Parts: sequence; C-alpha cells; structure tokens
Amino acid sequence: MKKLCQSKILKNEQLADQYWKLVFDCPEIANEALPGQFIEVYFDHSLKIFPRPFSIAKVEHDALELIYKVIGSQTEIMASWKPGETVQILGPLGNFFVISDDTKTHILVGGGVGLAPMVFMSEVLKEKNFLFFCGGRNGREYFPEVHDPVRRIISTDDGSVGFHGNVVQCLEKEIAAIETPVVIYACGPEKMCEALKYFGEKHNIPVQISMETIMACGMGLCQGCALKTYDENGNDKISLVCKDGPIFKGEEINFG
Amino acid sequence: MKKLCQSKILKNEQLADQYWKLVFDCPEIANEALPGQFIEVYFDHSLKIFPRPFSIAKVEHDALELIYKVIGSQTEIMASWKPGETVQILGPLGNFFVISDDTKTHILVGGGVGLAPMVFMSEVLKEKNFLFFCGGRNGREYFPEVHDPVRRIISTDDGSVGFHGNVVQCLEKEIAAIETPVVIYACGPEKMCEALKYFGEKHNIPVQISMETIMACGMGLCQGCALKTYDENGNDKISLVCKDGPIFKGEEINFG
Amino acid sequence: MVDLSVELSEKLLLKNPLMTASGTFGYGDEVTDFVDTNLYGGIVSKSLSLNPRVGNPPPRIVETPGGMINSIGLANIGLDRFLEEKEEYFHNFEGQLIVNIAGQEDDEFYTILKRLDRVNWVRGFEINVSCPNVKKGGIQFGTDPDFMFKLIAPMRDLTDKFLMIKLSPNVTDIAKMAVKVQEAKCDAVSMINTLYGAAIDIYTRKPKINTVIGGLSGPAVKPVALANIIKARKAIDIPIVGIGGITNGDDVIEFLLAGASAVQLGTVHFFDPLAVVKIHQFLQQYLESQNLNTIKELIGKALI
Amino acid sequence: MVDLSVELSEKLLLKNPLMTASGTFGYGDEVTDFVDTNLYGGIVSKSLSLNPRVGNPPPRIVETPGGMINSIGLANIGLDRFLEEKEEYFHNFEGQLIVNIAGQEDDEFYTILKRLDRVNWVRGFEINVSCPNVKKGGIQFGTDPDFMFKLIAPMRDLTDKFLMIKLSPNVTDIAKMAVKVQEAKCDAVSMINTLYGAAIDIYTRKPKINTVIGGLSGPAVKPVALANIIKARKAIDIPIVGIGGITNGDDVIEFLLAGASAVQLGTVHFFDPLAVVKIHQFLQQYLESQNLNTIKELIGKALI
Ligand SMILES: Cc1cc2nc3c(=O)[nH]c(=O)nc-3n(C[C@H](O)[C@H](O)[C@H](O)COP(=O)(O)OP(=O)(O)OC[C@H]3O[C@@H](n4cnc5c(N)ncnc54)[C@H](O)[C@@H]3O)c2cc1C
Ligand SMILES: Cc1cc2nc3c(=O)[nH]c(=O)nc-3n(C[C@H](O)[C@H](O)[C@H](O)COP(=O)(O)OP(=O)(O)OC[C@H]3O[C@@H](n4cnc5c(N)ncnc54)[C@H](O)[C@@H]3O)c2cc1C
Ligand SMILES: Cc1cc2nc3c(=O)[nH]c(=O)nc-3n(C[C@H](O)[C@H](O)[C@H](O)COP(=O)(O)O)c2cc1C
Ligand SMILES: Cc1cc2nc3c(=O)[nH]c(=O)nc-3n(C[C@H](O)[C@H](O)[C@H](O)COP(=O)(O)O)c2cc1C
Ligand code: FES
Ligand code: FES
Repeated sequence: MKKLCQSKILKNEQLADQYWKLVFDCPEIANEALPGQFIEVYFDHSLKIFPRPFSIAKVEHDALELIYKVIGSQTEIMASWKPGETVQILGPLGNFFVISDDTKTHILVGGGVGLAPMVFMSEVLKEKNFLFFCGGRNGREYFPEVHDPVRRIISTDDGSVGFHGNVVQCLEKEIAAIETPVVIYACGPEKMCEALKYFGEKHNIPVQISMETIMACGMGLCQGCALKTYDENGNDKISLVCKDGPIFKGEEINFG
Repeated sequence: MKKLCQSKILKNEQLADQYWKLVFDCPEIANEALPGQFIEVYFDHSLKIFPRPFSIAKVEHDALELIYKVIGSQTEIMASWKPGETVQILGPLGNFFVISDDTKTHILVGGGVGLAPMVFMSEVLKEKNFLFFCGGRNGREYFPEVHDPVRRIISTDDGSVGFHGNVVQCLEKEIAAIETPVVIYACGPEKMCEALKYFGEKHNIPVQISMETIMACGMGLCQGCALKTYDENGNDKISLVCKDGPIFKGEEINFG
Repeated sequence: MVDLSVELSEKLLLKNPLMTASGTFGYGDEVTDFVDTNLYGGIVSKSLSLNPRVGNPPPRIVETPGGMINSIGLANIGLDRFLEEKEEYFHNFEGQLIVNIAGQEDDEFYTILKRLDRVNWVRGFEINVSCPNVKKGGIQFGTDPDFMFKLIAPMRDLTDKFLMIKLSPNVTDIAKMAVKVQEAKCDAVSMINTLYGAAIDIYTRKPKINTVIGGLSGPAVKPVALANIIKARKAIDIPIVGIGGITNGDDVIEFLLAGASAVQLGTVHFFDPLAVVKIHQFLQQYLESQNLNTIKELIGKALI
Repeated sequence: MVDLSVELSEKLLLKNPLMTASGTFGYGDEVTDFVDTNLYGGIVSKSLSLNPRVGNPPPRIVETPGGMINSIGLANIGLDRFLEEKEEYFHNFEGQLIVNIAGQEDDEFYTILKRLDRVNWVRGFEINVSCPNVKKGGIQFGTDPDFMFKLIAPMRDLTDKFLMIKLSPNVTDIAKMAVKVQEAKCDAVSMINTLYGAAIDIYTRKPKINTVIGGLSGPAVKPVALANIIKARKAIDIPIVGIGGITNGDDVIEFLLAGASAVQLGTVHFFDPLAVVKIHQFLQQYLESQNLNTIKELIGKALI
C-alpha cells in the first residue's frame, strides 16, 4: 500500500562528484519497500511542478535511503536540504525485481544513477551468490561499496578504473565463467538497457530491466509515463512505467 | 548607482514571533544606501516570479541589514536561508527620507514591517533629536532597540505594551509637548500612513511617507508599481513607487 | 458547520464544489490508499470512447514552467469495460459520478450517451468537445460555435441527466461558445480544457510531445481560466464549472467569486495529492472567518 | 567565434537574435548601471502613442504562478517627448531600435509611422494590434483577420523601414492572422503578445487588476508561444520574432528551432535582469558544443 508521508531527513551527504545520499526516517515506506520500487519526492513553491521519482537504494529499520545525482534544478534543491527538515514523499511505488530461488548467480548491472536500486538488490541478495557490475564514464563516478569487494566489478569508458569499456562488454567477457542459471537485473542509461536486452536474448538469460520515463504523478493517475512495449504475443502495447513497471522483462520492451 | 550583487549571508536570525533579521555582506550597496531606500531580493526556481522589495534597515561598514516579517512563501523561503549562502540582491533603489538641519524634532513612525526603514533612520539621526513611535497589534510584535530607550514610544492596539491605541492616537497625545519645527517620517500599514497624512495637515507638520505597492521589477522597467498621486497643482497623477518613491510627501499621496 | 453544498442544476446537487478533472485522477481508485475520495463532491472520469483506446505514443507529458503539457490522446478502457469494471467502485462512491465523453464523430457521442443514460450510478455527463490531442473529432468540435451546436443540440433529447459541455480556451471568444451551450439547453458549461502548448528538446531537436502540440495545464493557466470564466459569466445564465490550475483553497474561492458554481481539480493531483483534504479544511475556515453559512453565497460575488 | 547575427529582412540585420519586448525594458536606460545594453541585437521600445498617456490606475500588476498579469494601459511619454528625450540614448545604442506603435484608431498609427519614418535612429516598427489593456483600439484590431488587414495594409506605403506586426495569442487561429500580415507585405510578425488573464482577491473580492482582465506573460506562457510559432511557421514565409516567457539560453534555442528568426525578452527582465548576459554566454557555448558556426542554422530546424 502506498503511503504519503511527511518524513524527516536524517542524513544528506555527498558521496562523490555529483552523487548524494539522502536518508529519511520513514518507517511507513521503509517497512514495505522491495528492491526496484521507487518513491516520489515533492517540492514546495517550485516553478517545476512535478515531483521527482527516485529508486529506493536501501532500507535499514525505519530509514529509507536514496542515492541521487545532481543534474538539474530539483536535485540541486535536494542537495540543499538539511537533516531535520521535513519532506513529503510517496511510496513504495511500482513493481520490483523478482528473485527466484532457482537462480545460481544473480547479476546486478547498474550504470550512473541506475546504481541505486542495485545497491538495494545487493543488500537483499547478501546471503546469495551475486555479482555487481558497475559502469561509469570514469573513475570520478560513484561506485557503491558492497560487503564482499570481489563481487563488485567496475568498468569505465575511459579505463581509468576497472575494465576499460562499457558494462555490457565487461559482462560479455565474464559471462562464460559465471555459474548458471543466471538472471540479470539492470538499471541505467537506455543504451545500456537496450544492449542488455539483446545480450540476454543472445545468451538466453532472463533480463529484468528498470526503465525510466518522465513521470507526472508516479501512481497511475495521468497515463503520462507511457513506454512502448510488447504483449505476450509480441503485439505493440503501451505500458505505464509507474504502475506496470518500472521493471520490465527484456523481451517486453520495445526500444523502437 | 544601483548594483546587482551576489551577496553572502552573514546572519539570518529570528527577532520575534514572525520577525527576522537578515544581514548580507554587500559593500557595493551598503556604502551607498540612504534611509528609506530599499533592495530587491531574488529567488531561484520559484513559482512566484517577482523578486521581493525590502527596506534597508541598517548598514554597518559592509554589512547590509534587513528586517523582514514572514507572511508568505517567499519570506518563508528567506527564513530557511543559512549564513554562507549567496543571494542575488539589487539596490539601493528608490528615493530616501530628506533630513533637514532646521528640524528640531524628527519623529519616526513605524508600524509592523514598516519599522525597518525607521531603524535605519534612528541610526542616522543618532546624534540628533528624534522620537521613534513604534506601533503594533500587541506585545508579541517586534519593537526595535534604540540607543536611548526614552526615545522609543510604543503603542499597541490591545494595550499589552505601552500606549493603548494606535500609533497616531499616541502621537496626537504627545505632539503638544514636542519641540518644533517637527518633521514626521513614516512607514507602515496604509491606514496608518493615511491617518498621518491628515495628522500632518491638521498640525501643519510635513510628513514623509514610505509607500508600498506590488513591484515586478523595482527599478522603473515595468510601470507596474503605480500609485495615485497629485502634482504640485493638486491634479491627479500616477507615480511609480520604485522610482519616484517609495517616499512621498503626505500632500502628494492620493489615498483615494 | 458551514454548508459546502452547491447545486449545478436541479438534477445535480454536490455536497461540496470540488470535483476531479477528467484525465487527472484515473478512475478514482489510485489514491484511495491515502485520500478519502468521498471528500470530492463529484468525480469526472477520464474521457470515455466507445472502444478502448491505447492513446498516443510516448512522450506524452512534459513539465513546463508552472505547468505541464500532455498528449495522452484519450487513452481509455472503452465503454464496455468501463461499465463492467467501475460499477462497484462508483456504487460505493458517496459523491456524484460525471462521465466525460469524447467521440471521434457525432454518432459515437450519441451512442455512449444513450447507453449510459440507463445506468443509475452515472449521474451526469461532461462532453469533451475540446481535447487538443485527438486528430479526428476533438478540437474542431470545440472552436466553431455552429459546428459545436450541431454536435450538442441533439444530446438534450438523449438524456435527462445532467449534461455539461467542456469548452476550450483556444478560441477568440469563449462567450460565444458558452452561449451556444445555453441555446442547446445543456445544464452547464465547464471550462477550461487545456491551452495549446509545445516544447522542443534543444539537443535532439525533437518535440517533447509526440503530437508536437499538446495541452497545457496546471497553475500556469489559472489566470486564463479565470479570465474566461469572467467573460462567460457575463454572457450566460447556466452554471459554470471552473477548471484550470486550481491548487489550493484560495484558488477555489477565487473561481467561485469569478462566477463558477463548482470547480474541478486537475494537475494538482500530480504534485499535491492531498490538495482535496487541505482545500476542504480551508473552505470551512474561510467561510467561518467571513461569517458565511454557505459557500453558495460566494458564487459570482467578485466586485467586477 | 561563432556568428550570432540574424537577418529579419534585408533591411534589418541584428548582431544577435536578442531583443527586448516592448514595455518590459523602459527605454533601455534603467539597467545601464549593471547591464551593457549593447548585448541586445535590438531594443523594442514601449508602445508609443501620439500623445502621452498616463496609463491605467493601480493595481496594474499581479504575480501569478510562473507569470504575471499586467494592465499598464500603454502608459508612455508620447511621440514628441520620445523624439526629444530618447535621441541621444539611441544614437549611442549599437543595436537596432524598433519602435512599437499603438494607436487608438487607424490614423494615429499612420501619423506616428509617417513621422518616425524620417527619423534615422529608428530602424523599424513593431505594430501592436494586440494589447488587451486598452479599451478603444487595442485588442479588437488583433483578433479579426480582415479588420487587422484593413489597419495594416496601408502601412507598407508609409514606410520602407522594417515593419513587423505583433500578434495576439487570444485567437482561434493565429496562422490566419499571420497570413494576413504576409499579404499586407509586412516584413515580419512577432508573437505572442500577452494572453488574457485575471485574478481576484478573495478577501476584498476585488479584481487584482484595475481592468479586471489583463495580459498574462512570463515563463508560464512559454509553451503557448511555442505552439503558436509552430502553427504560424507552417502558414507563412516571412520571419517570425518569438516572444513569450523566454528566461534563458535554452529557451532562446527552443524558439529558434520552432521557427523564430529572433526573440524578445520580456518579463524575465523583472526577475533576472542579467538574463541577456547569461543567454549570450549560453548561445556561444551551445553553438560550439553543437559544432555550428552560425546561429542562423538553427532557425526552424526542429524535427517536426
Ligand atoms: C523510476 C525512476 C527511478 C529513478 N531513480 C533515480 C535514482 O535512484 N537516483 C537518481 O539520481 N535519479 C533517479 N531517477 C531520475 C530522477 O528522477 C531525475 O534525475 C530527476 O527527476 C532530475 O530532476 P532535476 O529537476 O534535477 O533535473 P531536470 O533538469 O528537471 O531533468 C533532468 C532529467 O531528469 C529526468 N527527469 C526530470 N523530471 C523527471 C520526472 N518528473 N520523472 C522522471 N524523470 C525526470 C529527465 O531525464 C530529465 O531530462 C529515476 C527516475 C525514474 C523514472
Ligand atoms: C518598498 C517596499 C519596502 C518593503 N520593506 C519591507 C521590509 O523592510 N520588511 C518586510 O518584512 N517587508 C517589506 N516590504 C513588504 C515585502 O515586500 C513583502 O512582505 C513580501 O514581498 C512578501 O512576500 P511573500 O512571498 O512572503 O508573501 P506573499 O504571500 O507573496 O504576499 C503577501 C503580501 O506581500 C506584499 N507583496 C508580495 N509581493 C510583493 C511584491 N512583489 N512587491 C511588493 N509587495 C509585495 C503584498 O502586500 C502581498 O499581499 C516592503 C515592500 C515594499 C514595496
Ligand atoms: C494528463 C491529463 C489528461 C487529461 N485528460 C483529459 C481527458 O481525457 N478529457 C478531458 O476532457 N480533459 C482532460 N484533461 C484536461 C483536464 O481535465 C483539465 O481540463 C485541464 O487539465 C485544466 O485543469 P488543471 O490545470 O487543473 O489540470 C487532461 C489533463 C491532463 C493534465
Ligand atoms: C509590464 C508589461 C508591459 C507591457 N507593455 C507592452 C506594450 O506597451 N506594448 C506591447 O506590444 N507589448 C507589451 N507587453 C507585452 C510584452 O512585450 C510581451 O509580448 C509579453 O510580455 C510576452 O513576453 P514575456 O512572457 O517574455 O514577457 C508588456 C508586457 C508586460 C509584462
Ligand atoms: S506517472 Fe502518471 S501514470 Fe505514470
Ligand atoms: S516595480 Fe517596475 S516600474 Fe516600479
């Protein structure tokens, strides 16, 4: 059940270059959230009227954590928030990554702000066998900590840290050595997601992809967050990212 | 000369109930400001687009001080500003109170947020003979300190502090005992200003009144801040509060 | 207790003047987790067509200063599914259900009207002659007074239920349109639907809305809505339902004073889903502070 | 160095596409303390009438969500004082001066045109047929295509200078108006003037604008301006000067892509007086980042 909360900020700290971590005291949402779900963050008196969707990056008891990148006016405003202030948030929203016990290796793939839900996944899968492929443009990006460092495989476009190349190329290199059955969970830039869809098809690996579209309401009121998809028969369909998603199976998504 | 400055906040502290004091480090404006003049304060990303005019309440070396009352969204935003942040301001704007050496007693009258320019006046007139009549609804309002406490005469509508009644009634009571020639400088609610205009006419005392209208630009661009006035011959006229004012002679103002 | 009820016609009494604007509230069932939808005097459902419509391809929405553009394209579940799936919810709804209808041609409107006229949980109709996002039908009905008259005049014979026409602001003179609605013996007009709006991505050079030009709504359009209501109020005697940019209780009073008998909340649902709760409280406080017993006393009482 | 110049006609080359919108910049001399007004390719002066006008009584302006309503009523110093007092300033101005003219009747327009045609520091005219704030004249010229045509057609014979007609968005079809401007052999159209807007004080119940309905401008109207430009662009071949809600460099590019050959900055002057400086920098950076040598390459290049 979605909750609309006035939540107190516990922490708001810079992680790297433009990356920040924001922690709310919000038992109502934290206690129900599943990895892949997101919340809407609301702003007062703002010229831009939409709330902003952010993936849930972690829950710890009553604390709800976001990882956000400052890229525009509203994330700038967020970076100015101080602990103790109260912010309206709505969640948990959307569907979540489906984790099956049959899976031998869980492959998390995150690029840029797409890292946030994967951090949550890495927490939930702590006791299981997972590999976390993190992609970034260069070493100045944010690469989250994981409990067991060998599980984190970094790739950067400029090769300044980790594998030199994009995260899909890195995966292509590693995949043969990974114990099957495998499931890929992904969140990141559209190009990366598209490549992963085809990677999954090629290697016959199920891929669950978290998609982004502009959202006005985040909860199915406006029908604005439309995404081109396919139904089971491969026919064209329109899905709502906020309600039917944000997680879609690779084969469902029409990258156009 | 008007200056447009990115000024650092030195202090932002609550004075009373809804009254706050905001101090900028702004030599460019502070060094030129005269009592009665105002500045425009700008806001980013805001649904309300106009900057907000505030009288200059004091200058001390490079520091420029405002006294503001939190009454709406923008003053609320102002109250959230922290020292160290930078804000765009424009000033000094408008005309100023004219102080003549012939005047024996300078009577400052301020009500509510109209106190701000009078605080500045009380500083400038420190070495001269002035009386500062402060009006408020009740004792919870803000009544500024002055160097010599006997010069400050408070009146409240509910009588909880000082004279029981409004500031004009208080002045009416005191006026006979005040050494002439007298000049009245006033800033406050429209009703108070109107009463003072007629008080001045009755007692043959020149009154200089600081007027308020909604301002879009604060500097003569929009012609929005129109005020009904009279020219020297008593003919109807329209004046711009931001350029021709904010200070007008009592006889100039058409209270309609 | 102050009386918030308003009458839009003898046929339609609302327990308060707050309705939802079509297309901005789903079918009412999305927000029940945290809002009591019975706070609304009425719900206006998403524009309904005879057959289901998937709507326009993405991108369908974009944020603009103080507002948004949409081009949803009347995506809806179609008449049959509407009747099947929504009956239970609206049976339990304590306010009034107004069904918004949008057809591609005259007959589609009439067919839907005839079928819904027999449905007891449907209390009235809002006819969307003014959606800028469908190519056939849609806006062209809503910009030419005579063309619109031809469409709506037969409707009065098809239903005795409350019948309201929703007008577009994208016309030179909305008063002329409103007069035609009155001539067609409809019960009320609602205004405004969205303004034309466009936005372009300066890096891809593509329109930010699939149909290039979409419909502008939100706080930004509030002054336009009020101006149109003031103009229409002078031209007609039937009630006006005010729509456009309403965000808070202050806005609702403003619309009533300007001449609206009730209002619809639209885009505000996206950025302040609790608006209806706050407005409810505000209306009560405001009436008390103004020593008014009933909100009806405000309608059209601006000193204009 | 990238080339920011644009050509509005053979008669009017602007060193950059940035002009001021009439009525939002005084006569240019208010901001010289902190802005180099030579950053503007052109200044469009406050609407000029034959005789001085005091304008409308207060209240003249009100803030609205993301915008404002004004009803200044064309307050201006009149033709004679304009010629006397402004010559020196505009002689020194390195951009182009376009005089905006607003008359109460046809002859007033023509008289001003004839007198200013002989003035060498006046480089062109913008004819305001669309101000919503004057009762006589004003808007009525600007909403009926034939009525407007009758007004503007004779103007071409009165001046060889750059002649541009400023259109109102308060019409059903702005393209029809634009076509008439082209037929009248004017050099360009500018759009949009303000939208109709109103606001009411809920405590005094008085309109917040003296004329009840005033003109809405500011960021809020930007999508409306863009939609109108896109429509007009399809209908005419003469250049369009884009106006409405422009705030930053991004907006300027958006207007050019939509089909404007130059733009005017209006309400932004009130809340960001340094906008022109920032936009200047942005345009240069943007062109470089897009590997473009000249800003002309952007005009009308949206993928529509
Ligand atoms: C389901 C979902 C989960 C997300 N999770 C995260 C996250 O965990 N961390 C993170 O940093 N970012 C996340 N994002 C992206 C985040 O919403 C945007 O970065 C943010 O909205 C930017 O706002 P802005 O005002 O700072 O930037 P703007 O300058 O307004 O916009 C920059 C870009 O942000 C995106 N954006 C803007 N408004 C919206 C909106 N209303 N809905 C969706 N996208 C928008 C668009 O791509 C836009 O081009 C997520 C987006 C979605 C849809
Ligand atoms: C010359 C001048 C000097 C002023 N000096 C002071 C001062 O020293 N201290 C102080 O507290 N206040 C002062 N004010 C009033 C101050 O500008 C308003 O309190 C402030 O703008 C309120 O903004 P808001 O968003 O918080 O409130 P809102 O809710 O937006 O408005 C509340 C009221 O503030 C006034 N106001 C709002 N916007 C404007 C505007 N753009 N221009 C003028 N008035 C506006 C109106 O009366 C309005 O009804 C002065 C006003 C003027 C014109
Ligand atoms: C996302 C969205 C979808 C809409 N869909 C419809 C619709 O299906 N039928 C209709 O008549 N109006 C539709 N509208 C218009 C609204 O009902 C309303 O008239 C308009 O948004 C102005 O009100 P607002 O500013 O309060 O949103 C839609 C508006 C939005 C924002
Ligand atoms: C305060 C004000 C005064 C204006 N005066 C005039 C005028 O005298 N003549 C005119 O043609 N347009 C006038 N306008 C309209 C602007 O020139 C411009 O067309 C409109 O404001 C839209 O642009 P903007 O949103 O960038 O302000 C005025 C606008 C404002 C806000
Ligand atoms: S964002 Fe409104 S329906 Fe998805
Ligand atoms: S506020 Fe713009 S002219 Fe005074």
